[in-house]
Amino acid sequence: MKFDLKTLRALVAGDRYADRVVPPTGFTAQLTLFVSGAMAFLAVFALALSLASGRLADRWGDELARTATIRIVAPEDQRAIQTNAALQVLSTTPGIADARALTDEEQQALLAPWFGQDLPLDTLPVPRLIEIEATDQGFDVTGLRLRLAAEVPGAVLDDHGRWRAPLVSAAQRLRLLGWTVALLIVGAVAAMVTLAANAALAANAQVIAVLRLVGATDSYIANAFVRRFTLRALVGSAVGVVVGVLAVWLMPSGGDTPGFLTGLGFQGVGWLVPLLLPPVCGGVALFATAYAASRALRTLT
Amino acid sequence: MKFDLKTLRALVAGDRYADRVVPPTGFTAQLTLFVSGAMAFLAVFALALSLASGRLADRWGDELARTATIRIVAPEDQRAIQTNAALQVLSTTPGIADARALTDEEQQALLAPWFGQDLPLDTLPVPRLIEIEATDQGFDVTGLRLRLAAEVPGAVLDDHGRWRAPLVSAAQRLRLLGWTVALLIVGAVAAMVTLAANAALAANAQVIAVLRLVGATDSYIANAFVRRFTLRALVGSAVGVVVGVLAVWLMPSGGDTPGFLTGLGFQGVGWLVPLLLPPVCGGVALFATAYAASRALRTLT
Amino acid sequence: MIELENVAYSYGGGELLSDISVKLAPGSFHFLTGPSGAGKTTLLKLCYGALLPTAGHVRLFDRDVRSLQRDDIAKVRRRVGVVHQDVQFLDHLPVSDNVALPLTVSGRQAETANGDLTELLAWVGLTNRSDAMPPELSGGERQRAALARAVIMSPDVVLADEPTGNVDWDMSQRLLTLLVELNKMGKTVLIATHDLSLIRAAKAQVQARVLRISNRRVQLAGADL
Amino acid sequence: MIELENVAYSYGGGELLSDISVKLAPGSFHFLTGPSGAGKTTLLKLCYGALLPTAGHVRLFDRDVRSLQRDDIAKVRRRVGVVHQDVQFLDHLPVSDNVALPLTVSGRQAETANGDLTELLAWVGLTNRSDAMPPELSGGERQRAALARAVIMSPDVVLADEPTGNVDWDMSQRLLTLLVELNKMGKTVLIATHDLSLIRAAKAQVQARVLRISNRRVQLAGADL
Ligand SMILES: Nc1ncnc2c1ncn2[C@@H]1O[C@H](COP(=O)(O)OP(=O)(O)OP(=O)(O)O)[C@@H](O)[C@H]1O
Ligand SMILES: Nc1ncnc2c1ncn2[C@@H]1O[C@H](COP(=O)(O)OP(=O)(O)OP(=O)(O)O)[C@@H](O)[C@H]1O
Ligand SMILES: [Mg+2]
Ligand SMILES: [Mg+2]
Repeated sequence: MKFDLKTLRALVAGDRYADRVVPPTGFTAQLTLFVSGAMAFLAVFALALSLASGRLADRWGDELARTATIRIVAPEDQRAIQTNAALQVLSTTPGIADARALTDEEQQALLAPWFGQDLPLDTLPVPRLIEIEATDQGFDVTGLRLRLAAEVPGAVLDDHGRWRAPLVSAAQRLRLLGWTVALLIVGAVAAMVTLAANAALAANAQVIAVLRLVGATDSYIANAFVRRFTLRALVGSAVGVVVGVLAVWLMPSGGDTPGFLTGLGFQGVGWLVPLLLPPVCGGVALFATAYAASRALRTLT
Repeated sequence: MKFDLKTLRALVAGDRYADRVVPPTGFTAQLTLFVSGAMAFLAVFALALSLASGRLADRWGDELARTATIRIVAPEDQRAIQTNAALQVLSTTPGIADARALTDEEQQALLAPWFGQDLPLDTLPVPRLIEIEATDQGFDVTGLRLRLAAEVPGAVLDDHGRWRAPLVSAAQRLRLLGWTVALLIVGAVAAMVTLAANAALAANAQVIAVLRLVGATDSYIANAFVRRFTLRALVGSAVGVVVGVLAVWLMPSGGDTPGFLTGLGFQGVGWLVPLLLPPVCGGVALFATAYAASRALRTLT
Repeated sequence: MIELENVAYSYGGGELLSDISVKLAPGSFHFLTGPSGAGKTTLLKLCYGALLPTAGHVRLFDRDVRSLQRDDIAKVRRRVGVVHQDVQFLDHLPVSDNVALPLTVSGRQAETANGDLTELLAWVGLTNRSDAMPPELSGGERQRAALARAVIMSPDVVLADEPTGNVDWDMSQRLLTLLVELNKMGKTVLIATHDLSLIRAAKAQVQARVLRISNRRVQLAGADL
Repeated sequence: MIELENVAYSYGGGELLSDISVKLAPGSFHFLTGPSGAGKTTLLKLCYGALLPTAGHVRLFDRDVRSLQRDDIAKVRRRVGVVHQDVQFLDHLPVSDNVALPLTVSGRQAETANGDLTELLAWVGLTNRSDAMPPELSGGERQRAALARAVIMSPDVVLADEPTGNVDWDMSQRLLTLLVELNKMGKTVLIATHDLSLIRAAKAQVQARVLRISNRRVQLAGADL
């Protein structure tokens, strides 16, 4: 089957005679609709999982960019001086994009879970925290630690990246898993539509023989099947996507609590991603059926 | 189609003549195999998600049992006395199963992320923490707060349950989602196998007519189809489960980092849960096909 | 054997057959004739329970068809060999297996009848086509295979719908001889055909009654044939 | 029109047809006869490109079949009306649509030929069955519908395989008359049949040549018919 413009136009425009000439394929039709629908539904969840873990990976990745903190443990009167000295050191360390001391309010917020909101920071020898944002190349942790030991005796370097990096890569893996599953699903739809189209073609061998006998061309016969299966995959996956998106949307969001689980939904333009599924499924069905039909028609005489 | 013992025995034992009498259904067969396989594969992931979030919900639920902490903020010399007073109060509060003060080591571990390992607890006015484990009925938070205010001036009650409960319910929802998806998948397999069986029966109307003509009984014809589709659903889902379990097993576990993402696998007897899928799919296929066949055979004369 | 009593049949529109009473006694030989579309095939289908009469009674082996369960009908069909007008086979099995199919579905092993099978295939002239697949047969070969399939169980009754429509004169005589021999063994035979020369040829060999459908009724055709 | 030159054909085993040279001139009327399994259907299939010869050349409308693209074959088939021995229809469309099918697939609207369609259905005696579905037709009705379908495009060539196998004598005369009339309009006609009386009847109406297949060859049958 050649795939030129004319064929494509005929395919889109349809031909009510050609459509009638192939019998309604009953259960195969329902099967195709159902398979596309069910798979699209599952794909929506896979995409939701993927986008959610993508967001998580991004957020954690951002936090990872602020890879490290420095704690200045020093007597009250020394604290400000040592903090400035540390900032000085950091500003001359290669690989550090930005460094700043946390304000009192920020420290209070960090410590609140342990000491309550009413922590009297000034009466406590709470260490001052400096947040370090590394460049993409990162900095030499050991080198910095040595310099600090020499120049700022009260500074302790804490390399958060150590334990956050695996989490970020885990989130990235989960995103990858989501996309893989979504891709697998599209592949499965392709395989299933091909098989269903083949089953329909095989079941309609007599119809094809009759059409051949009265002088129908291959593309005439093929288009009747291709149009049908494409339409079914399109409609089926559209319904599946709508139901899937509704299900994701209706899923209780767990209030304002932060965290991974509550984020399993779409955000912003993310809601548009599932809308790609029906055209993708339809396109996949188009080519799968065209391939199946051209092969089947070549073997039947 | 009656479903007595004889039928079932014939079904299991098979009949090489009856099997030959129905033509190999080619693409419908492959479709059934593939659908069962793909769906089983996805179901394995849904189950993995479900079991993992179930574990998470359980763990968080356990932590939730220790719903609250009390912070004793008091001058060094008062601290031990007030701590004992608070424990005294707690021991007489209804709804509290257990209460104990954290040891120095435990507090140090909790604070390490902020102050480092070398925190001199005794030189700092760090509040003493008391962990409260509530009974299932829970306790009256406001009442306890009033009593503490009266008897232990330095005690601050912190109700962790407030912000943890939604997380636990989110994990439970995720577990529910996993099971729902797994159930949906089994339902989809049932629907698809029914449709595929119907398609095969419709495509083989001539075969059925011939068999009828030469005196085959309905159950003879039905069994030939039922056996086939059951076998395919069984084999397909078995392959899907094996591949799915392998994929879950091979998924990089992200090292020893704790947290949700790294737990997306099976643990212990959890590995056996996916093994339930093939028999379930096979059973579902058995009844779906038997239903489809008995209906189709009743309409065809 | 087979008894139709005041039977009427309609496919939904007007009545195609009305008030028909026919009795096929054991060992009798009947022809059924009439113009195309008269209802020959329909009458045959009534005779083996593929259709239920819209009025009147059809008795197969002394049981009313309406009282038969689905499995009973299957059992009746094992005692009635039918040659369909539009001959159908299982296209995925070779001719020999198709011919032996009635044995297979009734649980008898095809092997036990192996001798019969070879002999039968030889009789209908399909010995060298026995391994062919049905779609590879010529029109006449299909009809002969169908006749072989109808008689392999040596059924009590043989109903044949245009069994010689696609074969040449010599072969049709041969098939007729086969049916006459079965009849001589005591089997009941009914042949629907529009081929009057076949009927004439048969009358020389066996005492056959000719039923003619015209105007929705069945009449006994006289000596005019 | 159609020309076979030293054609041989085999289905894989031995040669079924050898060294056959036949030329169907425009406007000629041929019968093809021979015993069951001789290769009549096979020869017909060679004549409309459903089979390719294993040796020799088949020329359809002056083009060698081997040089035809798939779409060319489709176009050739619109100029050749074929009645298959095992008549097949689209079972989901009524008889009238099936008869008009060649018009539909060639892009011509069935409406333009509406008058022709009604007339044609009347000629083959299917006027009151035109809304029936093909599975509801009797054997003879199917054959008549197939003949109507074969001639609706008024093709240059009509190839009919046993077109009267299932109809009574009166109807077969009627169908023969239809084919003779088409021939008189200049169409080429080839009828494969085992019914010698049909050939005899035709000879009274038209100058027909009779080809007989025997021993893998085609011979011109003489006055012995
Ligand atoms: N399933 C059906 N539904 C409706 N009408 C039917 C059905 N089957 C047959 N008929 C009609 O009933 C009439 C008798 O059909 P039947 O097949 O019995 O004829 P017949 O005598 O066998 O003819 P022929 O010699 O052509 O085979 C025909 O007009 C046919 O169209
Ligand atoms: N596809 C095929 N494969 C193998 N052999 C075939 C095939 N089609 C036909 N034959 C064999 O070729 C021979 C000729 O078949 P053909 O159909 O041409 O005969 P015919 O002359 O039309 O016979 P009839 O009068 O019985 O219709 C037969 O023996 C048949 O079994
Ligand atoms: Mg009939
Ligand atoms: Mg033939």
